[in-house]
Amino acid sequence: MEVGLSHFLVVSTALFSLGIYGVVTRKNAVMVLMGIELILNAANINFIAFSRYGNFGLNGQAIALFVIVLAAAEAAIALAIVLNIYKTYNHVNVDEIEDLKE
Amino acid sequence: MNGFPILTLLTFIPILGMIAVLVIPKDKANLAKYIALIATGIQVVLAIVLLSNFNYNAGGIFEQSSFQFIEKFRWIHIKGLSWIGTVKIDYFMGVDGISVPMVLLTAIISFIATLSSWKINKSVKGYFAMFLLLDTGMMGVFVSLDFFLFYVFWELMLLPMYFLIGIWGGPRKEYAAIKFFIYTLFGSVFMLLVMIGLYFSAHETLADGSQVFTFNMLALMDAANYTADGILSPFNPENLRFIAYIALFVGFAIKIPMFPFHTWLPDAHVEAPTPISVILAGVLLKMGTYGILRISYPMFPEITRELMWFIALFGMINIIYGALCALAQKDFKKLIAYSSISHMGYVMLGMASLSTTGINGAVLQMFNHGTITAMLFLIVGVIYDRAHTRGLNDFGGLATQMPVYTGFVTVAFFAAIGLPGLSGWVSEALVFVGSFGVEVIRTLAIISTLGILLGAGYMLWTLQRVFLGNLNEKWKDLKDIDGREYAMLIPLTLIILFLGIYPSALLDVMNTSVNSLVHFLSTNVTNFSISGL
Amino acid sequence: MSELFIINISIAILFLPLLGFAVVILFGKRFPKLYLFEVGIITINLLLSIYVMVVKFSSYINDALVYGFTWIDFGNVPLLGPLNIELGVKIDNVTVIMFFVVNLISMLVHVFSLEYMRGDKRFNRYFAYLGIFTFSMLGIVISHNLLMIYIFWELVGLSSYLLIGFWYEKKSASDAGKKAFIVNRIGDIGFFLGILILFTSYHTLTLDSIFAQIAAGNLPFDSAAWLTATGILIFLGAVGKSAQFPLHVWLPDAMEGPTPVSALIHAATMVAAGVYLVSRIFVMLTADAMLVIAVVGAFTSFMAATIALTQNDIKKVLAYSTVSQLGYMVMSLGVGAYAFALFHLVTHAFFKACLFLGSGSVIHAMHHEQDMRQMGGLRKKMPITYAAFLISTLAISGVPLTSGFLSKDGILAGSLAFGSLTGHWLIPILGFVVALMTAFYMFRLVIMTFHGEPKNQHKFDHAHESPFVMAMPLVILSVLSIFIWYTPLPHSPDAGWFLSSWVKTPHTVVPAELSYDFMISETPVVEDQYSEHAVVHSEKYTEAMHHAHYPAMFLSVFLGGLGILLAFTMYQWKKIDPDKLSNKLSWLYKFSLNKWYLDELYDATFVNPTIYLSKALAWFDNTIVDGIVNGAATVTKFFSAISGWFDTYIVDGFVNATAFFSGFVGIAFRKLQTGKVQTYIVLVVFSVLALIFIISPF
Amino acid sequence: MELYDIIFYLFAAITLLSAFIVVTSKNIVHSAFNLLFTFFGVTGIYVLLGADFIAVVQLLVYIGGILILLLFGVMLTNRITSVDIRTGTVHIIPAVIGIGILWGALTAIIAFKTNWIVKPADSMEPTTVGLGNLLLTDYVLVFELLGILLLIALIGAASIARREFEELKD
Amino acid sequence: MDLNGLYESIALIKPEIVISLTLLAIVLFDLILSNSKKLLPFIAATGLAVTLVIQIIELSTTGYAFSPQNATLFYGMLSVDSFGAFFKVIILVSSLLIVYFSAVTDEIKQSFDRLGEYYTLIFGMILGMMFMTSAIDLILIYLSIELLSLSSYVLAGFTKIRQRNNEASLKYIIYGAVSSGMMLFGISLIYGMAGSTNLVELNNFIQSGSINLVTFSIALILIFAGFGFKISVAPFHFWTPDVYEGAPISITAFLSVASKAAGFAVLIRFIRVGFVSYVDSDGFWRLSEVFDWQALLVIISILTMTLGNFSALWQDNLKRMLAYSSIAHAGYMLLGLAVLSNQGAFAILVYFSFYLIMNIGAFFVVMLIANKLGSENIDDYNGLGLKSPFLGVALGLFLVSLTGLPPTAGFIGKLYLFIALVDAKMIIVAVIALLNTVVSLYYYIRVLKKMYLSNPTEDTPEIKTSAMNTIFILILAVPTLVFGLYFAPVVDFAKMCISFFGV
Repeated sequence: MEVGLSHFLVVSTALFSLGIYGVVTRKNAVMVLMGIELILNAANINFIAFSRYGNFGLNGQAIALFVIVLAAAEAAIALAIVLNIYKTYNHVNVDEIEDLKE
Repeated sequence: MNGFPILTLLTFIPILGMIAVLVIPKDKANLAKYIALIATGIQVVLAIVLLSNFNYNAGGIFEQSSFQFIEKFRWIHIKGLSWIGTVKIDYFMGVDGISVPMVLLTAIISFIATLSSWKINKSVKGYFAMFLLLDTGMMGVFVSLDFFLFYVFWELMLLPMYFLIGIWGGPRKEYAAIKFFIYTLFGSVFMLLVMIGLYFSAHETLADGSQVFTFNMLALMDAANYTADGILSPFNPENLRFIAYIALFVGFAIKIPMFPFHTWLPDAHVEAPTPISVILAGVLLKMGTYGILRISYPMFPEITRELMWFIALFGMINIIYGALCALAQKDFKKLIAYSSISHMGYVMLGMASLSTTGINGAVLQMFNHGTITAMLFLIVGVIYDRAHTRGLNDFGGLATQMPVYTGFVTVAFFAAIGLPGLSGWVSEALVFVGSFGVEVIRTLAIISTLGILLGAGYMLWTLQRVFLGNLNEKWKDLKDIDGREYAMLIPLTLIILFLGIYPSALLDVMNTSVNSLVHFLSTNVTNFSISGL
Repeated sequence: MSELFIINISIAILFLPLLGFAVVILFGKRFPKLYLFEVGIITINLLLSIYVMVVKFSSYINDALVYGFTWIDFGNVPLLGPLNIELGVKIDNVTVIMFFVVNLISMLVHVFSLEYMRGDKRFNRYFAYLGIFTFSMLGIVISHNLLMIYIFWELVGLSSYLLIGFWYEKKSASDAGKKAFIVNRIGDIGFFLGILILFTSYHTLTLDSIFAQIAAGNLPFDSAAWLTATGILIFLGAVGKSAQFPLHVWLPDAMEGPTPVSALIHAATMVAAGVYLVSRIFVMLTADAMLVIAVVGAFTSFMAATIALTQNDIKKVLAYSTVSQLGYMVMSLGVGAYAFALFHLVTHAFFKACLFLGSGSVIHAMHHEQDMRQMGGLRKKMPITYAAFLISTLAISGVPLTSGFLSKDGILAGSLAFGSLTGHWLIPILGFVVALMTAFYMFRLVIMTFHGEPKNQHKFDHAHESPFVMAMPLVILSVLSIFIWYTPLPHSPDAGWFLSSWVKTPHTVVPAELSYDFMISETPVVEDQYSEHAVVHSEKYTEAMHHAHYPAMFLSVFLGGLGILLAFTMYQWKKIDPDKLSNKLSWLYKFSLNKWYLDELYDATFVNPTIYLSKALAWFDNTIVDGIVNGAATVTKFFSAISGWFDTYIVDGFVNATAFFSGFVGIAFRKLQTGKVQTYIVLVVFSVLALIFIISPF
Repeated sequence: MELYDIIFYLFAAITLLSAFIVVTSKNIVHSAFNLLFTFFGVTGIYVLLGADFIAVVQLLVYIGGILILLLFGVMLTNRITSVDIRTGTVHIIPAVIGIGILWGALTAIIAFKTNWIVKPADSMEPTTVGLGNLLLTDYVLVFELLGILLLIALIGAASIARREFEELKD
Repeated sequence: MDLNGLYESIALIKPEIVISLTLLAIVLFDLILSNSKKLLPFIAATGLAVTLVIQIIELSTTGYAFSPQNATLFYGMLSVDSFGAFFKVIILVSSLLIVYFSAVTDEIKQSFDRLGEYYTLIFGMILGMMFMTSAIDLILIYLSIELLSLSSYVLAGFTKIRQRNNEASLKYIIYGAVSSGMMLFGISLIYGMAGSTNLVELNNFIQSGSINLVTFSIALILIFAGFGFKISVAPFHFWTPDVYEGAPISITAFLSVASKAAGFAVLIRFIRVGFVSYVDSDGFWRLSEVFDWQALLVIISILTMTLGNFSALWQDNLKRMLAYSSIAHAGYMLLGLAVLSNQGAFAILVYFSFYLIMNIGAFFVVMLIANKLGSENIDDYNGLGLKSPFLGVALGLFLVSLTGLPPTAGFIGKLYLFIALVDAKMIIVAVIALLNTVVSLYYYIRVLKKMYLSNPTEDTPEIKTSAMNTIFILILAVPTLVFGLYFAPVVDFAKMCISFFGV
């Protein structure tokens, strides 16, 4: 089978799902952030694949570029917050940070 | 009286009073009482002026020209766009024969309730501010002719009432207050929905010939104003008028309160302070029946006709059920509360007859129940002030200790029982005359007469338990009533006696309007049931 | 004298006692002697009523004086035309006679009470109550309008309530007052329904207008059955007020009131109002209605007589005798002997008032002892009382030369005629049996009280003849129980002015096919609605009466004599031991002594079930209705048992229209809010999935 | 099977396998290093899709920036010397079910059931010039906004990370 | 895109530019004059005021900004129209209020040293929101949402001394990142189908071509997850209570009003520009039959308001309760959108105008009380209304208005909403919404109950409000009452602002 759009889509959807899985299941906050990066990467693969196969021009790539930058910014802030959490709680286990609840 | 904004004054004098109460310094809080007394006093005077200038021959109900003391100003006017109609809300007040008795009642009861509030000493300023706000709300409901205005006033009294029960009430005041609030709000949200539905179903033609959607009650009563596809328009084959009617009715029924929506009433009454019970029973309950007469009936004549049996049925249930429940009560106030339920049943029964006698009786009963029950609650208040208990079995032989008081009690009780010569009887009798005269509800009327018997049963039993028999030693030091209490009870007694002997004094006021309403209901049914139902 | 003047005087007579009431009740506390004002007013009233009677009989004997006004005007009612409610007075012969009777007895009772009630702490109020009673009673008498009758009807109920419960410190007294009012209300509901039927059909409540419409063939709801029903319903009012079976139970209890009150209200006047009411609507009674009335009357009179046989309380005996006599009157109306009913009403008023006042005198003398078994031999100590009492007893027993003989004989003759004409023989039979029993128990009363030896020596020693103000009314009343005031011929009441010129049977307005044929006169009716009708009994009935007259007279005299003899045999001469007899007929005796167990029966069937029902309903209201409306508070409570926290929430004032729902939903929602962000995301994932499956067009 | 395909499968396998390890490995450091491979695999995919510039940026930013940042994060939030830097897992069952369904649905629908617009691709050319033009014309607003976003992120991150002794002393 | 186009475009975004400049000014000021931090609020307020003035002057300006070079249609990144302007006014007004709010809050005062960062981030939020209200390109939408989010992530945890701030921040960012990740994935799918991220093109695409509805739906639902996160509607609301409770109260208030407004603006515009094929004469939006927006919105809004109200019933923390209340209000407002008509959108505008004043008012009073009390717990409010009458009455008024009882502004908001619903004959939905209103009464009234019906304890503070605070409260309270009685100006204003540029 010749590699086509759907192959890339299989990869991206799998990556997307794995990302969410990572976010949901990992206790460590840094690991959660890794999951988020996977999600963004999945979306980026989509943009670039669609842009390539649909011949939509470079827009998709430009968007991917923005997303990468954004991911970096987000990661920076997120890590800062995680560090802060670590300072306060001495651990970064997301599931144990649950003082705010019903 | 031309141009003198008497209705506005009647409605907003209490608000002025409220502002005055709010600005007086804290250490002169007692001044609030006098301000409230003056405000309500002015109201009484204005109400009497209103009555004396009232033209008895103008029907009102559905035509603006025969309403009196009309004040109609543009309040909200938002020009429309292509997709949104012009929003026009008028400040529209006016009275006819049905509202004048209610205005009078509100003024009198408010004044007397102010007197009865004299011993309030917890946050006096707050109390009277709330009280006067409540007064405005009540008065406003009875004089509004614009549905929107009506609704605003209707809701306006919820909050003051909540606080008045909740802050100055008895041990379970919070429960009672919230229950009152929730129930009433529950009812009024349906009213809101119906109001909006009606708004979209009828046009009013303005002076410049343009047609706009309207909250004008009188416009909503005219079948010709309804659009072809309005959701509550009789011309729309898929209209929802039936459901709307029931929703609206439930909204009013909760206020009456009609079985099975009545359970807030005993709680509210028991917990409320005396003056608030007086207001509640004297005026607030009337809003429900007034609303039905003013809004449900003329706007939905065909469904009213269809459902009259059910209205009468619920009236009957109220009468019998309330009376039976009253029979079992051990708390004086609760007993009166249930008796209120029973007595409001007569109003419903009378209204359901859709006949002149019946509706006259119903409106008169509204007034009479207002005065009589107010008096009953004052009576309970008098004894509660002194003995700090309301248990019917805690007393006995008070007639010996407090003979004058017992005299007033006897008048009030027998008025409630429906003794001829006192006002309650006239209205009850008219209600029965009216309802018996209509074949569909005749059976219900006959069953309802049991209420007369049961009423005598619980009232006399109460009289016996509390006032007759040997004096309980515990109450040897109870004082008979004092001057202030005389001032509260004597006017009510006189009204009860006067209307018992000469009911025409009030019946003549309302009769033309009632006839007009009956006429409207009998002729407009066909206009309103063009299609659909 | 112009008609208007007479009417005005009559209205003044009506309102003067009300004035007395108002003045005494309002200022009685400040002026302890104010009762004299009331006594004065009632005396003036009596004089005025005598004056009115004289004028009426001399100038307007055949005319009714009518005055009416619109009370409530409904204007031009849609679909109906003009509608109003009128009130009005009608002064006819019966009215003025009743005026006289009521005022006379009222005045005598006032006077009697001056002594009898002396020292009571609510002396003034007592007289005030008498005043309002007199007012209400006169109101019934003068009304020309069913609604107005009903108004005063209820007002006498009120005054009766107040007076029975006058000594309200006694629970039995306040109980009795309550019972009287409520039992009367049952009858009043019937009366009221009758009024409703009439108003609905005729849009008027003025009697003559109603009669005119019926006469014109205009039946209520176009149905003969409704006409009958109307008659019976209005009669139901009379059943209550005149203590007819099954609503008679209040009257014996009403004896808890002061004895003069019993004399005035519960013997002479108020209880007769029922009879008066039936006489007012007599012309619209159908045959069926009349039969019902006759049967009820006969049965009541029989039942009450049987109970009276065994009672030991002097006032109870008199009370049952009153019930029995009222039954007579009702029966009399039922059998068509209209005039005799009214005649008996008047004669009975005098002798029964005398009997009650006499018993009051005795009770007063015996220091409020009412048990006859404690009395005896009083005739020596109280000769005047004894004499008056004896005359009245003879009258009630129907001994010739007394008024009672005249009226009772007429009633019995009427019933006999009715029996012969219709075949309902049971009614006259009951009538005669009652005559026997009446004589027996009345003499039992007299013998036990006045004859023989004193049973309670101590009380006997302190007994004394009553003072003048008490004795005088007794004498006047006993004198009025002699035949001479009513007829010159002691054997023929028809010869008397009362029956020959004052009171005449009106012509029935009921359509011929609904009425007994003997009620229809062959002579044409004078079409003037305000005039007094001529005697309109058909020749047939007159003839039957005529035939029945002598047999009835002899039979009644014989039976009366037999009764008296029996009483003397048992109680005076002690030839038959009553105790043995009662032991022998133990169940009968107990049945009678316990008043046929009717009170118990009513308690078991009506009163208690109502109380239980009300309690059940109150419970239902508190728990179920409130519960359902509150969103199944019970379920919420169940919930609260699971979680105490929940409970505090509810107690905290949070039971509300959706407590259960909101509790459930709230908890469900709150369970989701775990505080773990990853849980949230899992939920979001599931939500997205759910939304995809819901919204996407698969 | 052409070379292109083989390379694709290779990169796809690297990406997904390493990503799988990232989200399942108990050891955080393993995860972090596998993330490197994931990013690398994605880079390869970008190259296959003709996005040369993006691929480079991916390398620079993700591997050179974000990954290092994350590793710092790992280091700073774990006392490597004393504690086993392992992490637990939560919500395994609901996650497997929910995300399994999601994955299945997405893959089935997006990858196989949808007829995407596929036009004959142009030959692969360098994209840098084109992207540069695009960024300063069509996407100039986004570009500028992104600048502000980065400024905000900078300030925000700094603001958070700054130790506030005075504040903590309270 | 030639330079002329660029200049024209820049001329269309004057308010945004002023905001950006103010942002820079704050950064610079903070760096250079770090000892005069007290002046920062004034700079911020001045910037906002200037922007507001410009915005009001520019109110009727319309046009597309930043059109792509190869555009066959005349469209762009931004659609500048009065609808966006309305929301910008809402955002600016609430920002102004929040600036004062922040100046009074103890929480922020304690972080005085970082005030520069605080205002910078606030302006980051504002800028993000401003672009959200007018963006018509999905990528710009995504980016401006991210700008808003990133700023708010930091602000939610701004006062680090409190543990709950950190927690709020962490939850917020994880939740937000996943949501925006989903949204991005959805956007990528849309891009794959339409070949563009521009909403106008999307609309054309929908009108023209065959389309795989299932994929399209999945994409839209994923995108909606992003919007839903922003306007915090169920089931994407889970972060809201925790973050609202944890964040500094000024930020909570800001999030609950401005950020929500921006979210609504962008969602409305997304549907309006992307999916409406034409608007009929009665103002109803006729949507292309590709996605059942109405069903989705109705389900979501009913779920949201029910959840919000029923959960709020059980809250003891006033901030948390107000969080749930804001969820419920989002549900009501979403109903306005669910109507899919000008009426409905108009109702949302009206609702927002009133929601702005009453919600910020409520938060402000809660903040003042918390300043004194150190707690937002309702149990500490015993008899507070009796001891501090002014604050009590004010809070009571705001809460009553939030309930929607006449004669307060909240009632008018609800009224217009129900008018729209009834007009669209969505009666059942209206009934559910009304019943929800009744439920909401419980928890609002519960505060009043505590304040007035309970007796004051010794701990109940007597709070003196400074003159400024009094004025501030009056500025919010008086309109709450006055607009309840005379609402024509607001409604007229909203009516003027309901024209969308484009389709």
